[in-house]
Formats: sequence, structure tokens, C-alpha cells
Amino acid sequence: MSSEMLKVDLPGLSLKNPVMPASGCFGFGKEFAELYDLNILGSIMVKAVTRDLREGNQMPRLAETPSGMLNAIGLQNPGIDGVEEEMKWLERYDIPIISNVAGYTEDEYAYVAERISKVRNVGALEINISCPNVKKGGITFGTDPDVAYSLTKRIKEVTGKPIYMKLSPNVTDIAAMARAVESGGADGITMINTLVGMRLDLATGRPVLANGTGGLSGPAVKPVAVRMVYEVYKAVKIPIIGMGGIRNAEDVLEFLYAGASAVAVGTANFVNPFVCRDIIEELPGVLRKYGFSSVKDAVGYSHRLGGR
Amino acid sequence: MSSEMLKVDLPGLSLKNPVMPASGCFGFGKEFAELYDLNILGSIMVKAVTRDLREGNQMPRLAETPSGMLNAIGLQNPGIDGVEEEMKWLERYDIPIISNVAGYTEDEYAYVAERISKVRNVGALEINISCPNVKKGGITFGTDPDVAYSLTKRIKEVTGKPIYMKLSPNVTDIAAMARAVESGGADGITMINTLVGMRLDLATGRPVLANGTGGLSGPAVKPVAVRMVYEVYKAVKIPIIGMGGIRNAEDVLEFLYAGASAVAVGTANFVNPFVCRDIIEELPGVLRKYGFSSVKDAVGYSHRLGGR
Amino acid sequence: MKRIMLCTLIENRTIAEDTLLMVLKADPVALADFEPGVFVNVRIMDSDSPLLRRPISVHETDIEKGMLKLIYKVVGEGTRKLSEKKTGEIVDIFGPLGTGFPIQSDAKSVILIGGGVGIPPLYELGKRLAEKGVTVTTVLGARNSEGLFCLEEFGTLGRVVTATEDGSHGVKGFVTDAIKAEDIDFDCLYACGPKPMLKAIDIEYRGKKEGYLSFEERMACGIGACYGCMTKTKDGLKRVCKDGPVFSLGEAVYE
Amino acid sequence: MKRIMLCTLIENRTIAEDTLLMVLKADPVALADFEPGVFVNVRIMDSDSPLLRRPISVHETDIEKGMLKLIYKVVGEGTRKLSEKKTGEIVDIFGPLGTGFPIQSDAKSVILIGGGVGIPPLYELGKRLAEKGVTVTTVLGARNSEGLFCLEEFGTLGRVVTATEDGSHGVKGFVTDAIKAEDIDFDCLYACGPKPMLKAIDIEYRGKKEGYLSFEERMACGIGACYGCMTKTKDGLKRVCKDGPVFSLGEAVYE
Ligand SMILES: Cc1cc2nc3c(=O)[nH]c(=O)nc-3n(C[C@H](O)[C@H](O)[C@H](O)COP(=O)(O)OP(=O)(O)OC[C@H]3O[C@@H](n4cnc5c(N)ncnc54)[C@H](O)[C@@H]3O)c2cc1C
Ligand SMILES: Cc1cc2nc3c(=O)[nH]c(=O)nc-3n(C[C@H](O)[C@H](O)[C@H](O)COP(=O)(O)OP(=O)(O)OC[C@H]3O[C@@H](n4cnc5c(N)ncnc54)[C@H](O)[C@@H]3O)c2cc1C
Ligand SMILES: Cc1cc2nc3c(=O)[nH]c(=O)nc-3n(C[C@H](O)[C@H](O)[C@H](O)COP(=O)(O)O)c2cc1C
Ligand SMILES: Cc1cc2nc3c(=O)[nH]c(=O)nc-3n(C[C@H](O)[C@H](O)[C@H](O)COP(=O)(O)O)c2cc1C
Ligand code: FES
Ligand code: FES
Repeated sequence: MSSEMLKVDLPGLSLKNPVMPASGCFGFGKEFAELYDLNILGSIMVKAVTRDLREGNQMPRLAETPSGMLNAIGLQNPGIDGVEEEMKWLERYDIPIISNVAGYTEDEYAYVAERISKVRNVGALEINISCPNVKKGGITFGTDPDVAYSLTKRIKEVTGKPIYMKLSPNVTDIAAMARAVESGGADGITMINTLVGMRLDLATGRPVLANGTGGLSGPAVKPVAVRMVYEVYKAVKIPIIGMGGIRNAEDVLEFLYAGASAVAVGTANFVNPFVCRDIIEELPGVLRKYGFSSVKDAVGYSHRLGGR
Repeated sequence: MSSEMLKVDLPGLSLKNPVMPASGCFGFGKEFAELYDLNILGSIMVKAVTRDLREGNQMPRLAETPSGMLNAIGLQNPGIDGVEEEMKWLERYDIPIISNVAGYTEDEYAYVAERISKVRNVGALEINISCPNVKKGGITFGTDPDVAYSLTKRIKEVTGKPIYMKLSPNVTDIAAMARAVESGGADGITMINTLVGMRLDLATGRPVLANGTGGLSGPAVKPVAVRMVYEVYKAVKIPIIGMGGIRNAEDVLEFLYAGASAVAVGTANFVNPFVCRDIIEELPGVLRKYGFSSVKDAVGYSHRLGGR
Repeated sequence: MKRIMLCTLIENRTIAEDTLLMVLKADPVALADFEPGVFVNVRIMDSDSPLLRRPISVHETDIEKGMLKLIYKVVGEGTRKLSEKKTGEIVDIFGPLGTGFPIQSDAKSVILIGGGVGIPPLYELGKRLAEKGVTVTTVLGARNSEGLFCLEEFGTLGRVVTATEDGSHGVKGFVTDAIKAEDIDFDCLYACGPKPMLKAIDIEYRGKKEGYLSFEERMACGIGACYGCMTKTKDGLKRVCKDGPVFSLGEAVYE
Repeated sequence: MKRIMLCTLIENRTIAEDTLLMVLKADPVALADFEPGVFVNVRIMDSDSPLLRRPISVHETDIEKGMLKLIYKVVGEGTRKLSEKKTGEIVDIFGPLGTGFPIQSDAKSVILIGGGVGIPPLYELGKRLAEKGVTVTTVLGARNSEGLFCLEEFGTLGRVVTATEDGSHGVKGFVTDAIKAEDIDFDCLYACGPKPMLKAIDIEYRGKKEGYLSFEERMACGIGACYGCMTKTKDGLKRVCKDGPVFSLGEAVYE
């Protein structure tokens, strides 16, 4: 019963349920596999991969903020060769993986996307055009609609797998960004990445993060994320995987109402390492409580009501 | 001693100390005057004024979020005639008032700015080009550099008082906005206004706020505010009055480090109605603790350090 | 005078379904300013989240003993956290806030009408009216008998009539039905409860009787400075937190 | 096995300046997994702020009594809120986390070197070593005598030497000065404390002695998934929370 009600079908992704950990908050799954069976997850958005191994930013990379946190990991990853190995390890689980692809140039994105597409258990690619923690590239792809359009098109040419473009919230007009990647051929959108933030250390005067700025995530950003998902749902037809501050099944329902077809959970994994499992367990009850017999029924619900 | 160390001189504003309540969070002062002597404040940023009386948005206008709140007051105010009366009442206090000016058209802004400039105790105008809670006008002035430039120029023509442009954080490039208003002739910048956010009511499916979206404020937004003040300080020469999530004297110092010459306190007045008084009392001790003999010494401190 | 009071929690006890009585030790000097029908803004905890204070009506003030009593229902995160507070903890209270119930000097008999969590603020009012020799009848309404509380307390003031939607206690129906069914006579009414209840009472008695209604609205500042809690009245928008929460019969304009 | 343990607080008591001992009731089965030098991630409160858990080393586990002991210093909001917790409250603990101190089977004499809040994790280690018949000498350092604690506890394991920067207790200077001044002989060292201390020890003894150092870094996940807590080693970046917090002498690369 409740297994039917949670099912979600998205381009490239036939999901048991709409809940998955967000990229960068779950590594490649190994550590959380010690805590619970990853097979219960809808999918896993693994850590960003670039062509070569990257060491990322200096320490400190983390800072706490009210109801949120800043991170400036800086795309640390073992490079595409290493990530292919990690993916093999994940084959033991019966879930489609969403591979997060990053780069500093269109060519790098295309190269990585092409190679990772060939990995069997990769169901779809999430193109990270919005990482605020790399000094060049990265962020501009996510803030200029023309650049995002052209990158989307380029990647579509090199991969047979569906691609989801991951939008940055640090823009004036999120709907314009969504329309740009939709016309570029994106199969879906994932949103939001982190808001650019900063903390200064009072004792030293320097930024708390070695990188200066970092990406703000956690419950603090949830109202911004919900608003943006709501706007993007009105602007495009492709499905949205929503995220930003989700920490329980009620939050999931709010994102579904706003227009997300599935959701990802990031920062909350650090607060409650079992949060994805807990949400998946509680979601059927929450759906029923509010009168829905399936996840699908709740998607975009707020848009189907008349009035204000 | 400590009175000298807190003094700040800004265009049109000779301030006893750098602390003032933010616009919209303190009405026209009367209610807080029942709690403490307003003379202790550096200034007061009064509620936005428009040409005519405005009723604002429907209820609910408020919603809570993790470490923050959403508001959609919608510029309710008695109109310029009524506000002139409120200003007379404020004359009993020996502090320069910052009048927050809003409008739906350039003409309305100019009209209100011209009239309010003639009020004796108005030290400076704060031009609210960033209110996210009005359905037309308002927000576009705050997100398009060209429009902001032209509005700034227009207002400068009609007023003899210094003008501070209030920037919206809902933009891709806050430094570009700052440069635009600087070239338009702005005497200063106040920032940040609220981030656009939304909450959906799970029971009804509708937005919690009658207006749909609202402005996010409070501690949750502080890292975004600090980052933006830091960026704008590097981009322009005119002074910045910083705000966004400030709730104690340590937060004030963080904004000074980032480049603010003075600060405003909004949402925190609702949590601790005596917060401005408390901050003013604690600020000298905090400055001394971190080795500063005056507010001025701390302004932009983080920018004067070498390295990373 | 409005002030922050750091009160020691003396008691925090369930008195009805999801409904608790919180007794706080408070400065008698401060309590002297508390008129019936005012509310306080309660800080939930010393943390950035939940951020805002919660408005809770004053149920009773005992100046001699230096005690402030609140009755609240657990409906969300803030009230849930309040319900977890233990004896000896300090609770940060800001008040008294709002314009309470005017105590009519010439009314000989009054009726207090409370629905759900609108019941608490009527008690202090009733106490003072009864002390003045006014005949007090109380009509309490709820969805079912579990939602009713304070019957004994109000019983010490005079007659108590109840109404429940499911008929599990007293008259089956709304408080307005009970008033008619029981043929209660009164010069002046005071009511607090959900908006539909207040509206029904207002429409029924405006122009006919003297009466006062206490409204609720989402609040931030609680003192009239943020314009967050407006309500439509025939004289334009008014602030529930400052101009209210109590308004006269006929003042409010309903959508 | 890493798990969430909802522990009842038994004691939370100041034992030195701004330093508290927290004793928690815990499941003995869970405690059996706790090796010396591991840490736990403590949830500060059931609220969105402060958001992240705080990593705190395990000072002692008492499997028979089902007790977990932490010693922590109040340095910021999180530890301040921890210090306000009262007996009977529930504390949400995630652990055991990290790779602790390896217990050398062939070392006959070891030295435990603790600086400030680096002192706590050495105690469980020392206890186990002493039980095995190893000669344990403890060197504790702090800025001044107020920063020292647990002297008696370590005294039950063997000789204790102290060093304070101001000379108010034991040798004036750093722990490295004390080791030399007191001419302490050892086969293996274990150290935990501020990075400059660890660096000095590393530079002094790498290549000469066997030894293990426990590092600190800001953390989010605490289990190796977020890459937030890296440290440079000669084999590349490693995660302090998972690959550490304990690293061998000579492994770390200092800037
Ligand atoms: C003047 C006044 C007097 C009140 N007196 C009482 C009383 O004596 N006893 C009692 O049980 N309740 C009373 N209420 C309602 C009480 O304030 C809310 O139930 C409470 O704020 C809910 O907080 P929460 O965190 O549990 O719920 P949540 O829904 O999580 O709260 C989220 C936000 O919405 C606000 N909110 C939610 N419900 C209401 C509401 N009904 N009215 C106003 N704001 C709300 C909260 O204050 C908070 O800011 C009164 C409200 C007002 C305005
Ligand atoms: C593996 C490990 C073991 C530790 N063991 C102990 C111990 O046994 N006793 C003890 O007193 N302290 C210990 N610490 C340090 C302790 O974690 C910090 O003092 C604590 O997190 C500070 O939290 P706060 O909220 O009081 O300070 P704040 O400065 O307000 O904390 C803000 C953020 O920074 C982080 N942070 C601040 N200082 C440190 C630090 N030194 N190390 C890591 N993160 C930090 C916090 O976790 C939080 O996320 C240990 C740290 C690590 C990494
Ligand atoms: C520590 C950390 C690392 C992250 N790394 C990545 C990443 O590699 N790629 C990416 O697209 N997003 C990354 N993100 C962003 C998250 O995937 C997510 O979009 C964001 O954190 C908002 O969700 P949350 O509030 O639930 O954390 C990272 C976030 C955090 C906190
Ligand atoms: C209830 C409320 C009303 C506001 N009204 C105005 C306004 O009229 N004009 C304006 O420029 N800003 C207005 N603001 C924005 C604040 O002045 C301030 O820029 C913002 O809240 C960030 O500061 P804070 O986090 O300290 O509240 C309002 C904010 C709140 C919370
Ligand atoms: S709550 Fe601010 S005006 Fe009423
Ligand atoms: S804290 Fe996440 S990897 Fe160490």
C-alpha cells in the first residue's frame, strides 16, 4: 500500500519514493551504509565529480549560522576515475544514482558528463552549475541564462542519460534560469543549491571560512527554497527535485505542494544521521493526514487551488 | 569616554552611536517610547511612507520560519500627510530621523522625497527600492541597475537632504546595484532588505501569508547580509548602514568589520523589545574586548587585513 | 507599564486535552498593571529558533501571592516547547500588552462567552466583576467535552452553561445556541474564542446589547509597531495587539 | 556500531574553570563498542538553532554501570547550552565516532600528553593501558593552574607531571618542556591538545618514537561523508572525523 503511494517516475529515475540525500551531504553513500540499508532510499545524489582529483578549499570549510550552516568544501573529489570506482561499490544497491557533475569549463562538464553517463547504475546526471565555492567557472554558469542554456545544450549532445540542471538561488530571476535550461533541453531541474553567505571571526577579523564566503544551507533557507520551487513550477514543464532545509516529512509535503516531484535532504543528515530513513517512514502517514493517497497527488497542489 | 567612542558621522547624520531600529520594525517610535527613552538611539529609520494612505496587504501578514520570519505588511502607512504629523511628534527627541520613502512610480518617489525632505528633523532619506511585498513597482527598482540609477538621480534632483538607497538582496550582483546607485548620486547605502520567501500551509495548501510571498528577515539571513555588505564595501566609496539579523553587539561588530559604518536592527526588536538599548550599552565593552577604541576603527576592518 | 519579567515557573500542568495551566512567580508591583483581558508575549526559549514570542492571554493574576497564570493549548512547536518546561525554570514574559476588557460599572448582569482557548482571559474579568457584585453567567463552548476546562473555577463566579458541537456536554450546538436555549438574560457580554464564534455573536447582538469581543491575529511586536496584526473595523484598520485585542460589538468588519 | 543514544543526564558539574563533567546513563551494549580516543556528536537541543551537533571526546566509559562521561569546556553557544542541562534531561548522543588510539601491545611505558580540553580522551586510554600493566606517565599542560583538571584521576594510573605557561603549577612552560625537564622515559606517546602543541610534539619525536596524536577540526557529519574536516597528511587529505581524529607521529603535514 504505502509502497505504491510513494512511487515517483521521473526521467531516468524510477523511484521507490521521492526522498534522496542531496549531493555533497552523503559522500558516495559508504558512510551512511554503516547506519542503515541504502536500499530504502529513492535515489542518492552523490558528491560532485570533476575531471581530475580536486583537493578543494583550505580549512576551516564549515561554520554554523542561525538554523543553518556555511560550507566551502570546494568540490573536493577523487576525479572521474575515482568516482567510477565509487559507483561500482554502489551497484550492490538496487537504486538509480544521480551523479553530480561539476567543472570549470564547458569542455570539462561535457567530458565528465559523457564518461559518467556510461556508468550502469547512473540513472541521471545532476549538473551542478551553481556551486558557489569555486573561485572561477561554476557560479557564472548558474547565474547567466544564456551561459546556462548553452551548457545544457552541450551536455545533452554528449549524454544519453537524462540531465537535471541544479539551479543557484543567488539570482534575480530564478524562473528565467529555469526557462533557459528547459529550452536547452534539460530533462529536469534540481533546486536550490546554497545561498552565498559569510561569517567574520571577531577575534581575527578574518572570514571564519578559509575560502571567505561559503554556501548557506539548512532550515534557515527553506522559505527561500519553497518560494523558488513555486516560481519555477509555474515557469517550466520539466519536473523539479526540490531541496533546501528539509528536515522532516512535513517539509517534504510543503515542497511537493510548491511543485517538486521529489526532494533531496542535505544538511539535515548532519543533525539526524537517520533523517532520510525517518522521513521515508513518516511520509505515508503525513500524506494521509492531509488527505493525499499518493505523492503524485500532492505535487503542485498549491497551484491547483483557486483564489489568492 | 564611551560616548566618544560610539560617535559616527554620516551624510546628514551626526549620530551618538551607530545603532538604530530598521524601517518597519519600530513604527514611528511611539510604541517603543513607552519602553525606553528614544534619545539613546543613533537614529530611527521610520516606517515607509508613500504619497497616499495605504492599507497594505490582507492578513495573515506574518509567519515564522527557522531563526527568521516572513512579513508581507505591504507598505501600510498613513500617507505623506499623516507621516508629517508623526514626524512632529518625534521632534521631542534630539535625534536625526531617517525617513523611509516608497512608491510605485518614479514620480511618486520624487513627490514623497521632496515633501518629506522639508521636515525639519529628517536627517536623511532612505529610499526603499527593495520592498518585496508590493505587487507592482517597488521590487523592479531594486533589481535593475539602470532603473535604480535613474531613480537615484531623479530623487537627488528634488531633495537637499542626503539619500541612502536601500538595496534588495534578491539580485545576482549586489555590487552592480551598489555601483549604479553610487553613480546616480546616492550619499549612502542601506542594506539588506528582506529575501523573498514563502511558506505553504499544509492543511489548506495555500501560502501562509495572504500575499503569497513575504520578506525573510532575522538571524537566518545574517550570513547573506554580511556577505553582501562585504562585497558592496569593496565596490563603492559611499557609506553603508548594514542590517539583516542583528541581535547583539557582537553582530554589530561583524557588520562593522564587513564595512558598515552604522547598523540597523529590525526583527530582533520583536524578540527583545529592549534590544537597541541593550546593544548600545554593550557595544563599548565589545569594542574594547576586541581591541578597538572607537566604532570608526572597526569599520571595514576585515578588508584591511592581508592574506587569504 | 510594559516590561520584561523573568518569572520562575511554579507549575505547568495539563488541565484538559492538550491544554496546560502555567503558574509563574511574578513581581506583584508589575502585576498591579494587569487589567483583565490583556495578554503577554512569551519567549519560548533562549535560542534563535523558535524566534518570535507567543501571545498568551492572562488567565488570572494573584497580586498577593505574586502569581501570574496562563492557560494554553499545545498547537505547534512553540506551545509544545512551553509545555516541556519544568518547575524552577525561568520564563521570559513581556507584558502586559493590549487593551483589555472595560469593566462596566452600570451593568448588573453580564455574560462571559468563551470558546476553546478563548476561555482563559475571561476568568480574571469574571472575578473582578463578581467582586463588584455583578451577576456573572458563563457560557463555555467547545467541540466536545474534552475541550472544556475551568468549569469549577467559573462556577465560583455564578452560573455556568456549556455547549458542545457533539452534544457530549451541555447544550448540543454553539455558544449562541446555548444562550438562547437557556434563555440567559444580561446587560453586557464579553466574549473570546474563534473568529466564527465572535462573528456569530457580533451579528446577533450588535446594536442590541453592550458587549466586547477579544480577537486573535498573528503577531510579531505585540505593541503596535510592526502593523502585522491588523483587523478591519468600521473606523479602518486597527492593531489587534495595541488597539485590541478587545473591540466593542459592532466595531469589527468581517469579510 | 554508530547509533543515536538518548541518554539520561546523571550529572553535569563544574570541575575546573569553565570546564564541566557530564555523566550520562547509556546502554552498556552500545558502550562496549567505544574504544579509547573516540568521540561522540552531541545534539545541543531539539531546535533548529544551534543546528549542528558538537563533537566531544569520550572521557570514560563504565560498561558495568552503563555510564558515559564527557568533559567539556564552555567556549561558545553550544557548550554553554550543554552546561545548562539538568539532571534527568535527555541528551541525544551519536557515536562512537572516529578512529581512536591504538593500544600498543609491546610498549612497556607510555606517556599521555594532554593540553586543555585535550586531556579528557586520554583517561580511558590510560585506564586500559594501566590495566594491561603498562607504565603510564601523564603530562598535563595548560595556560595556568585553573586550566588543569583530572590530576587525581590520572594519578591513579601512575606519575603525573604538569606544565603551565605562567608557572602557577608544575613546570613553567609547555608540555614538551616538562617532558625534558623531568627526563621522562617512554616507548610510545599519546597526545591530544591544541594544534601548536601537537605540532611541537610531532616535530620533536617523529622518526624517533612511536606515538599517536589526536586532532580537532570543525565538523558537520562526523562520519566522513561531507569532507568538511580534512587535514593534510603525507598521504594526502584525510578526514579527521573518520580517518582520525588520531593520526600517527609523522603523518600530519603542518602549514
Ligand atoms: C492576543 C492573543 C491571545 C492569545 N491567548 C491565548 C491563550 O490564552 N491560550 C492559548 O492557548 N492560545 C492563545 N493565543 C493563541 C496562541 O498565541 C497560539 O496558539 C500560539 O502562538 C501558537 O504557537 P505555536 O508555536 O504552538 O504554533 P505554530 O503554529 O507553530 O506558530 C507559528 C507562528 O504562528 C503564530 N500563531 C499560531 N497560531 C496563532 C494564533 N491562534 N494566534 C496568534 N498567533 C498564532 C505563532 O505565534 C507563531 O508566530 C492567543 C493569541 C493572541 C493573538
Ligand atoms: C574530535 C573532537 C573531539 C573534541 N573533544 C572535546 C572534548 O572532549 N572536550 C571539549 O571541551 N571540546 C572538545 N572538542 C571541541 C568542541 O567540539 C568545541 O569546543 C565545541 O564544538 C564548541 O562548540 P560551541 O557551540 O560551544 O562553540 P562555537 O564556537 O559557538 O561553535 C560554533 C561551531 O564551531 C564548531 N567548533 C567550535 N570550536 C571547535 C573546535 N575546537 N573543534 C571543532 N569544532 C569546533 C562547533 O562544533 C560549532 O559547529 C572536540 C572537537 C573535536 C573535533
Ligand atoms: C557540506 C555540503 C556540501 C555540498 N556539496 C555539494 C556538491 O558537491 N554539489 C552540489 O550540487 N551541491 C552541494 N551541496 C548543496 C546541497 O546539495 C543542497 O543543494 C543544499 O545544501 C540545500 O539543501 P539543504 O538545506 O537540505 O542542505 C552541498 C551542501 C553541503 C551542506
Ligand atoms: C515587519 C517588517 C516590516 C518591514 N517594513 C519595511 C519598510 O517599510 N521599509 C523598508 O525599507 N524595510 C522594511 N523592512 C525590512 C527591515 O527594515 C530590514 O531591512 C530587514 O528586516 C532586515 O533586518 P532584520 O533581519 O534585522 O529584521 C521590514 C521588516 C519587517 C520584519
Ligand atoms: S504585532 Fe506588531 S502591530 Fe501588532
Ligand atoms: S565532519 Fe563530515 S567528513 Fe568529517
